[in-house]
Amino acid sequence: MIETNGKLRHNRLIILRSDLSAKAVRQKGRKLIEFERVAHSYSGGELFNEVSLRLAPGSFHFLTGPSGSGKTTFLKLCYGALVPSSGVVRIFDDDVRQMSRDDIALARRRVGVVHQDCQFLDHLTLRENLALPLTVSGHEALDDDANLKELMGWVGLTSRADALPPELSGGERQRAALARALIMSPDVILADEPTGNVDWEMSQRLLTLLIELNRMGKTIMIATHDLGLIRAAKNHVQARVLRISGRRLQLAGADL
Amino acid sequence: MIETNGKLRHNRLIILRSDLSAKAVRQKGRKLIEFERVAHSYSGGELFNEVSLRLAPGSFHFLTGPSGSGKTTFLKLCYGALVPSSGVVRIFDDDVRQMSRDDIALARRRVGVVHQDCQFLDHLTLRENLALPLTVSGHEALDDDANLKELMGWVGLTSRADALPPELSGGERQRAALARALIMSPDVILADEPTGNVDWEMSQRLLTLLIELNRMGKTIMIATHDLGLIRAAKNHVQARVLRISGRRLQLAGADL
Amino acid sequence: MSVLRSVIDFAIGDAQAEKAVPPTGFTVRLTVFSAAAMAFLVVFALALSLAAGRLADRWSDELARSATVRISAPAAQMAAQTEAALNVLRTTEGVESARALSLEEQRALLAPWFGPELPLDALQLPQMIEVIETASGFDGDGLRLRLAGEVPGAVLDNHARWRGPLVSAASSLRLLGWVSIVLIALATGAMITLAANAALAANAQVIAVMRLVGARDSYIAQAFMRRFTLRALAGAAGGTLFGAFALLLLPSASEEGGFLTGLGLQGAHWFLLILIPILAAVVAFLATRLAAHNTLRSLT
Amino acid sequence: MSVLRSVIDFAIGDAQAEKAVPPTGFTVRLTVFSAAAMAFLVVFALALSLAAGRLADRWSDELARSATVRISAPAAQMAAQTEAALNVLRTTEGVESARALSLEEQRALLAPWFGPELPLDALQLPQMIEVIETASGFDGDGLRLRLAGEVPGAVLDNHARWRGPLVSAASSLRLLGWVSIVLIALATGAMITLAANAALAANAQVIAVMRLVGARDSYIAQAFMRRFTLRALAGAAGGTLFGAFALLLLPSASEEGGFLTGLGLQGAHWFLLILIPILAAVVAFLATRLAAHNTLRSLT
Ligand SMILES: Nc1ncnc2c1ncn2[C@@H]1O[C@H](COP(=O)(O)OP(=O)(O)OP(=O)(O)O)[C@@H](O)[C@H]1O
Ligand SMILES: Nc1ncnc2c1ncn2[C@@H]1O[C@H](COP(=O)(O)OP(=O)(O)OP(=O)(O)O)[C@@H](O)[C@H]1O
Ligand SMILES: [Mg+2]
Ligand SMILES: [Mg+2]
Repeated sequence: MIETNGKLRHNRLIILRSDLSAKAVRQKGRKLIEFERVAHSYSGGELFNEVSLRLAPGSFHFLTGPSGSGKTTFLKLCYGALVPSSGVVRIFDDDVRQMSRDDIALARRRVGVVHQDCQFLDHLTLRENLALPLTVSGHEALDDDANLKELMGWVGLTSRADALPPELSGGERQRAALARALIMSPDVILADEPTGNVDWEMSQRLLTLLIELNRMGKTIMIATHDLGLIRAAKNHVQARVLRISGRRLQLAGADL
Repeated sequence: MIETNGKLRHNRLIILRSDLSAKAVRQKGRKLIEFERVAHSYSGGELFNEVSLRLAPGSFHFLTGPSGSGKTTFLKLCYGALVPSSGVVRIFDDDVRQMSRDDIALARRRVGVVHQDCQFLDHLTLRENLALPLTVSGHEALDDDANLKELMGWVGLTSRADALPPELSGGERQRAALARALIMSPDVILADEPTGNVDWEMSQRLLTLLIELNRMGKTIMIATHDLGLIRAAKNHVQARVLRISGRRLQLAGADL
Repeated sequence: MSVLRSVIDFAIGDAQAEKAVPPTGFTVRLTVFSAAAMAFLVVFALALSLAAGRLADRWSDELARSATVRISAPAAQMAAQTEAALNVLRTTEGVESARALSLEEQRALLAPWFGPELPLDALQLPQMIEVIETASGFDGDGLRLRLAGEVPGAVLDNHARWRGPLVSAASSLRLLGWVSIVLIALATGAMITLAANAALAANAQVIAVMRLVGARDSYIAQAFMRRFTLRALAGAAGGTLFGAFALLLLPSASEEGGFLTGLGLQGAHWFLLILIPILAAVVAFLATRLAAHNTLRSLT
Repeated sequence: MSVLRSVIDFAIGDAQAEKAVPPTGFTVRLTVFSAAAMAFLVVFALALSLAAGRLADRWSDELARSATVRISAPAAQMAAQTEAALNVLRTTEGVESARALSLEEQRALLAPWFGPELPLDALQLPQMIEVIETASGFDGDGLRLRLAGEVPGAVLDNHARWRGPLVSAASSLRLLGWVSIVLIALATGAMITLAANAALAANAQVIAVMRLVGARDSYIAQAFMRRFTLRALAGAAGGTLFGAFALLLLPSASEEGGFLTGLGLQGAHWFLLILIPILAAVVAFLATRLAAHNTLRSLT
């Protein structure tokens, strides 16, 4: 199912660029994302509290919990879309509270996010949408073209490259969102329910891609309710499973 | 997990109103939705062809197929959001091609649809959104209030009744979309991936609700890639599983 | 009657339907604001037109349409030549009436120059004939030629003609006023159409959800139309009131006092102002209707 | 220099960034249209103001500021009374100059009434004094009283005063023109602000996606600002051209021909028109900037 040639070529390209960002990480110290006694509540009430966590470089995390327990909220705290109600969140060693809007924009170029509701620019083609992170950060489009093509092949969207997002199926949108999150070869990948709308085979394929990236040193966190996916991953990678339950973030036992 | 009292009360209410629509169905003959040698293609190419199918009242169908095979397209044909490229689709005995826009609007009041990308009116509360089908068809809100409350309890959204849709989590939106599709007690329920974003327990709960409705005579079609869900349903209801593969609609074997 | 009935129904509206449209949209505010601004400008353009119209009428009636023929002749021929000149004038196209002035009238005319004690009897005064033109006026050069041929002592002086340009100026000012009103009305219509289209485009999701749950086109369109029509009505009413208030602050218009000093409205003209918001509402209604039905037709 | 540089950079723009904003929006068309309509109206208001201004200047200079004093006295006292009247006038506030008319000038004044052959020598003609007022004018009643006291035979006739209202009319017309221009400019600014806000509200998803993939605020704002500024510039330029063309179709403005017939622009005033699109672009730039930064601040 997975062509080894393609995989290698893809990896090489990603490594090429990730050298740069890896250096940046080293200069900044070894911390990527750090929670310190974090609590968050919306107007409705507190979702969780006393959450302390450090995402070490190269780690692989799953985040589970019932619907409405706060998985998406947790991820939003990770990429600065929310500021915690109390406690401290640090992204690349900077306290989110102290970061300017531009700082957050720059940090996001090193964090690939797959939103639960995948949104795109509906007037641009899929290809242009996938290249958007590059465009926005001022990269030359040309030199990333091979990378883009390969990524599209991986997520099975090559034939839809010129379609507009409203013409995509639900699963296609989800795969496109994952591809867009990966195109900048970010240090951290946060994916919110990235396989909710794809069939089992495709979800295995996407998982393999994420595991490959993790092997290359990327830090990965996936919020999902799909226990089958977690079980499948555990066969290939040392993944920690976090569970939000009873307003606490807990490490899930070996029962998964 | 499922309170029998609540269920009964809910059923009674639903039956009360469905008497009327059941009569309408009888007058119109016993056909709900009928495909006759239907083919559909977007600009990209043909998705399926030679599809003939008759949804008998009280039947329970699953629709599967890989991502991008045309499940959503098939459902859209069922509720008149698309006109087939060739062949005939009849909704309540009317050829979709011959139906006026108002005819289609009226037909939709008898078809409950759960969209894959659940959209709401973002400026209305969840409660108002769930009552929207009633409002739009000129029902008095008051007399449906008990029904609405019960439905919200079933999908676990009672505490979020006054939230605005953008404040809901992904799973909450999906459950809300299902509740909105059921509020009019429609003859036919078409659900596109209704459990993609909810945990296993909640998906069982939603399935139970749909099975209950089916037992009361509702016709149900669920597009999903979640084979676990299909297997679970088969224990409780006589469901036919349709699969789109190789541009054909096939009846899946007992291998599920 | 039934039109009135449906207008009232429309104004009362379906509170439920209107709730479906998000309450604060910049496009709605834009509609209120442009209706108000445009109504304000229309009030001024209207006042300008009406004042210019009054001015043109008065000038052309009272002043521009008079000329003089002066007859200098030996005393013996005076009566005959006066009669001949009057004959010529009566048969001239563009002359409404001609009348020889009496001695007293001539004395009054000369008073500013010589005082009232002028010894007229001692003087050989020329005879003056007052000529009133028709609206179209006469051909001065042609008349001069005819008089020269038939009444040797007659001199035509259409000195009052200098006001002609003033009258045409006032007329063109009035025209400018009306042209501005038409332009502003067109611009308002176009703006409300565009604003309604923008609102509908921005609310594509609202419309899609409404269609999905079985709302008819007319129900959806109604919600938008009502919103925009009422907002345009309110905006234009506000703008008109504001404009009327501003007019009141200007020096008031009176029949005797000056020509254009009073830009204000007079009497019944104030009621014209009521038409402004009504027209704005009608324009908004039609514009939104068009926009809504166009947008809806593109959705399934 | 660096301002110019950044204006040029802005105009060239970042093609990539602008692509992020959906190409056809009704809000953008709305901006083009309102800029054009407003520019068109401004051209007319400007022409009206300038023409009214010219008119007011000419009338007040040439006509309104003159009056006459007539002295009727026995021949022996004539010179003394004339001298006395001139003395009074010279010491009157509001009188710029006073001058006794010569015999020839009086004859010319009377020609319309008596013909050029008037036997002036045979007549005991009154002496006329021409009085030129200052801009503020004199107090007619006060002057009359003083003259009655010191020069028994003098009669003041400020008949030319009737033009006063005309001058003030022209002035208020000019004021009206400028007020309209300011109003239109404000309305345009508000409309573009609202249109930009509507565009940003309609593109909330675009902005959210851009933020998500790491675009800076300035990058996003720039795309919108450029779009709106250039569209306002284009719209206003079109409207101005159209308005200028319409002005050319009106009877032309000439110094000698009539008072207000020529509503057109004269000479250097045509260059004022270039300012209209530039101002529109500046307004659009600032309005969009404000709107964009407000919208962005509400997003994470
Ligand atoms: N902006 C908001 N304002 C108020 N409440 C919110 C807001 N966003 C989310 N919530 C509420 O917070 C709770 C957690 O939301 P969140 O999206 O983090 O859940 P989740 O774990 O991702 O759930 P799901 O699996 O259904 O996606 C939910 O009950 C949700 O309704
Ligand atoms: N409006 C459209 N124009 C062109 N192509 C479209 C359009 N809508 C869908 N498609 C294409 O048709 C194919 C089938 O789409 P559809 O949404 O029916 O798939 P699906 O079976 O629901 O997939 P999924 O499980 O991913 O939701 C996809 O490849 C999609 O890209
Ligand atoms: Mg979530
Ligand atoms: Mg689908």
